[in-house]
Amino acid sequence: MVKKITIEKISELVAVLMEKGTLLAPVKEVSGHNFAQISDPQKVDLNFYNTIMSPKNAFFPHKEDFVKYKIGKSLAEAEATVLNLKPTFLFGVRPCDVKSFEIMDIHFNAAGIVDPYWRARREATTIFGYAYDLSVPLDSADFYNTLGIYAADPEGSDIFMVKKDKELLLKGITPKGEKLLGELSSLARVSSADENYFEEYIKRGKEYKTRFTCVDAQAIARKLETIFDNVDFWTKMSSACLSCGICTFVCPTCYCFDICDDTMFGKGTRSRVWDACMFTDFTLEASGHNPRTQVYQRLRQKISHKYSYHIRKYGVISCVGCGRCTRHCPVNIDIYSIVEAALKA
Amino acid sequence: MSFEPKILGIACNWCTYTGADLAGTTRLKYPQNLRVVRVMCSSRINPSFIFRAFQLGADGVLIGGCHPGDCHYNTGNLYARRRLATTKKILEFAGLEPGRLRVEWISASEGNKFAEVVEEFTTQIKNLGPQTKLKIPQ
Amino acid sequence: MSNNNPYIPMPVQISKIVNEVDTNDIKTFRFTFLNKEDEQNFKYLPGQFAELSIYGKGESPIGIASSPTQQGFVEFTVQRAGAIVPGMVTSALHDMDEGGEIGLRGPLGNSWPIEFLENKNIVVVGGGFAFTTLRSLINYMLHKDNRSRFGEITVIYGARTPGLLLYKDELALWEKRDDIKSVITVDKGDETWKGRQGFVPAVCKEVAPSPKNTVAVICGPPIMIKFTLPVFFDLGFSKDNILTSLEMRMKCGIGKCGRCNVGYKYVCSDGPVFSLAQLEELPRDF
Amino acid sequence: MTDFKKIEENLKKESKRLLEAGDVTVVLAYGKGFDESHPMPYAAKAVADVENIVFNEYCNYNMARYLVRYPQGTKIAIAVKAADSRAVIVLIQEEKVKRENLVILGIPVQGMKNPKTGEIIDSKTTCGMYNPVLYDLLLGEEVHGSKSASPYEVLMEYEKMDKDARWEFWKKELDKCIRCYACRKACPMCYCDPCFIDQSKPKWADKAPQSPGNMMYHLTRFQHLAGRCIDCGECSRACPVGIPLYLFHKKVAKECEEMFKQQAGMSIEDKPVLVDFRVEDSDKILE
Repeated sequence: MVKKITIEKISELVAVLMEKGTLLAPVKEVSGHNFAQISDPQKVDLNFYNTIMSPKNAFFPHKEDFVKYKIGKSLAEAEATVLNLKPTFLFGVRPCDVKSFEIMDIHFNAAGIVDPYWRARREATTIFGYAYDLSVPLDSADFYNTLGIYAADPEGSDIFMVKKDKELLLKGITPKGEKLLGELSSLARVSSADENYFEEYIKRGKEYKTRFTCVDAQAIARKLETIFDNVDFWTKMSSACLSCGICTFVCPTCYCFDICDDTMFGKGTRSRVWDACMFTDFTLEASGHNPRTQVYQRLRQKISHKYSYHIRKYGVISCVGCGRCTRHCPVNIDIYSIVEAALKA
Repeated sequence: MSFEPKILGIACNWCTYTGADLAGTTRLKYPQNLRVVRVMCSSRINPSFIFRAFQLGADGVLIGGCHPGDCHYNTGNLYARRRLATTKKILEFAGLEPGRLRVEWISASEGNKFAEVVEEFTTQIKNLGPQTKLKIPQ
Repeated sequence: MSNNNPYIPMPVQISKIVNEVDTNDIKTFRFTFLNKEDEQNFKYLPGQFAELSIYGKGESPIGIASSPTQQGFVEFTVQRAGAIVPGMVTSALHDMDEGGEIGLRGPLGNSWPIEFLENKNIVVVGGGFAFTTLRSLINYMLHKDNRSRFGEITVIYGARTPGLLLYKDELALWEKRDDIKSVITVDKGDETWKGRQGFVPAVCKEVAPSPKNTVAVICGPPIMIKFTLPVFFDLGFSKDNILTSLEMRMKCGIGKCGRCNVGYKYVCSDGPVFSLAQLEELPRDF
Repeated sequence: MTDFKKIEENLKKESKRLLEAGDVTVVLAYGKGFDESHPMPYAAKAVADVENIVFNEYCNYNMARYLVRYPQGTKIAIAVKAADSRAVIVLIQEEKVKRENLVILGIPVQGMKNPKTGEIIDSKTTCGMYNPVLYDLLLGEEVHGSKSASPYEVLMEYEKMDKDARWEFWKKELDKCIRCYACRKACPMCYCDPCFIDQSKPKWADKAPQSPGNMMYHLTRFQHLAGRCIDCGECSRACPVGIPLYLFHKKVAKECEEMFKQQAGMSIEDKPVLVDFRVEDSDKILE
């Protein structure tokens, strides 16, 4: 089923979704767009290229509370956080970011022990994918084609949206999406021309070419393993790296976290907080030993994790080529170039 | 109920703390709003102590050291003077009332001055009202 | 684990504290479960670890020192950390008394590969404080129900001084048994020490266990491992038959938080026990 | 306007000469990035590396940031623009590097651009100087004539604000912080290991990006940079969420200048003002 709405009236659709539950959508901030929980329908702004922070926030918030405790009280009195999630709508996610949820699902929702918070949030959420605007020039940092993702891929979305001039076309992709779309009465029916436009648009998405290099997952995984000890290579690659945490925080597939106890006035919260493998104290052991004291070791860990370890462990590259890490790196370190160089090293 | 401010005092061991003792032994009266922490020298005061104090609910911070030239460690308070002056400017630009931080040089023999300063500072903080900006809500 | 949430610890009570060494910084804590079902769910094998959890301080991953054959409690031998990095949990634990309550998350990680060890001769080599999960393994194998499943058991255990040897009572008991050969050594003895003196690698060389149908299980400080391995290679042990346990900084303990990886393996969920052959395949990132 | 091509040529020429002669083991300059408008900080360690050196209007990086990464005693050549040279001076003052181990390649430049916005970088977000203060070799013509506005002019608006409005402004800005620590990592003066915010005893703030912790981190960082910040603007440029940290640093620098009559990083004979004192300092500064 395909339906449509004029972009001017988008706030009507937004209002309906807000009534049904929680809505997370892009809003404009000073330095760019970001996903935020919407309280004012007018704030939703679909006129964006891609958000600064990735939408992983929706399932893996920067801070997730586990338990509230009181100092000096028994453990039985500690209160585990209960996620009372309303149906959640994640609105306007670019195809490459949609893909990232699948990759994160393997880690949090399938392999080994299941992460209850990720699962609960994931199950409560309906994803509205949103094709890149093919009339807008590409950002030079993007390289999602390399990962086999195209600008208008609907896979992974529950409902997929494309822009047609001043209208937004919405198509249900999964049964969950179809059902929701059926319920949204503020949307108009479409002509067959619109339907064709939608299908054409998805096809045209393949022509919207980002940087591309042929990456055979297994080959690059092996390659990175063989150059692990090539200190010269890694030193060279990391000579500019400041080892800040931007690349990991904006990344849609970075999942490292820390578990912190924050105590204040005799009570506190144990929560998980994003952490970054680029931080010096990430692997600092209580004995004082730290296996990764050098910048090159940490950058090597980051690149290898995405393009080698993750493949060995879960079979897929842990990167979707959204280009955020490159775009926001204060010193323009480009993961794509590093992978390219690694293949040649 | 009238507002009773919480004031953190950080006093140097050699002068102000002894001065506070003197104020006590000579039975001088001064407001009870002050809670004093003793440090060895005013230059030991990490500006983060002050930020933290405000975060934990202090309405004012009073810092006492030896008179310039009298520092037990010769120059400690001269460094402290510069540092704390900067801290004050930082608090001011962040939007806090600069009057919530006060630095006074009080010698071991100035029990009177100690009592007066505390009296005056407490009144000043009472006039400024509760500090709510940096304070972490309980 | 409580409520099926792997991040929430279950309550346990300290029922016994043993001060193990004369420097007072290593104690063995015995915990009993406050909830009966937690105890039933806490099924573990030697070599596994658990997160000791103190609200307000954090969590610390510690190897389980008791054997699953011992019912009704679990034991952990904990060193007070803090020489370089403040050990918030371990110091808080050391300051607690019997009757105190903490949290426990586990059991976590893999174990010594019991099936692989069955019907083989076992050489256990330990150094200093890293003897805890080895003690668990030894007690497990020595249990009357299990002893027949294993061949000869040799224990080579060393510490810097006699005062730093852990589990002194048990060591004495093992000396008396004839179904275990125990060789205890110290780097430097004192006036009361009547036993052996010498470094662990040298003692291994002297004891010279036969590699035939034998597995060596080695845990100790890096420097000991470094000099002990060549001895075992010289004796003819293959890399598959040398096992060790790794240490890394851990947080979640269940392979989610992403910090304890060595190559593509997470030490917390794929380890901590690895054979030398397995380690050889991984990058030297620990 | 600055002749960027000419400077690039000179930079390559001098780097080559220094590396060939063995006068230095590394040249800290700018290198090719993934495209023209995204150059990167670059460390040339061999003559062959020199060809990768570039210089254009997007080479904002303060290379002084990388000096402390090399062991003391390493012979280093470093390309510096105006503010960068002041950073080098502060590092020399603080004995993190020795003057005799450095070959300072000064780049006088006007018209640097922010690659994200395309705006010209001037005294609004940086110190606004064009000519390096300290150098061994100058790679271009000194810029004269175009007098830039005072770097403190931009503060006027905020100084006039009511204190409550200013508090609201800073709270809103600092609440955006995601604690990626790019500001401290991009800062040439932030070299502490560990940084106070990473300490667990005392633990100054939570790790999660929440208001109190953000406040603690930034206020303390402003304090730690008082009298040392040379206003290169790198912290704000690095910030992914666009917090105008430069405003606060400028304000602190201005106050320090007024109180102690000394600008940060102008002479290697000076000491940073907060590790220095004058007996005749007035108590007035405390009022």
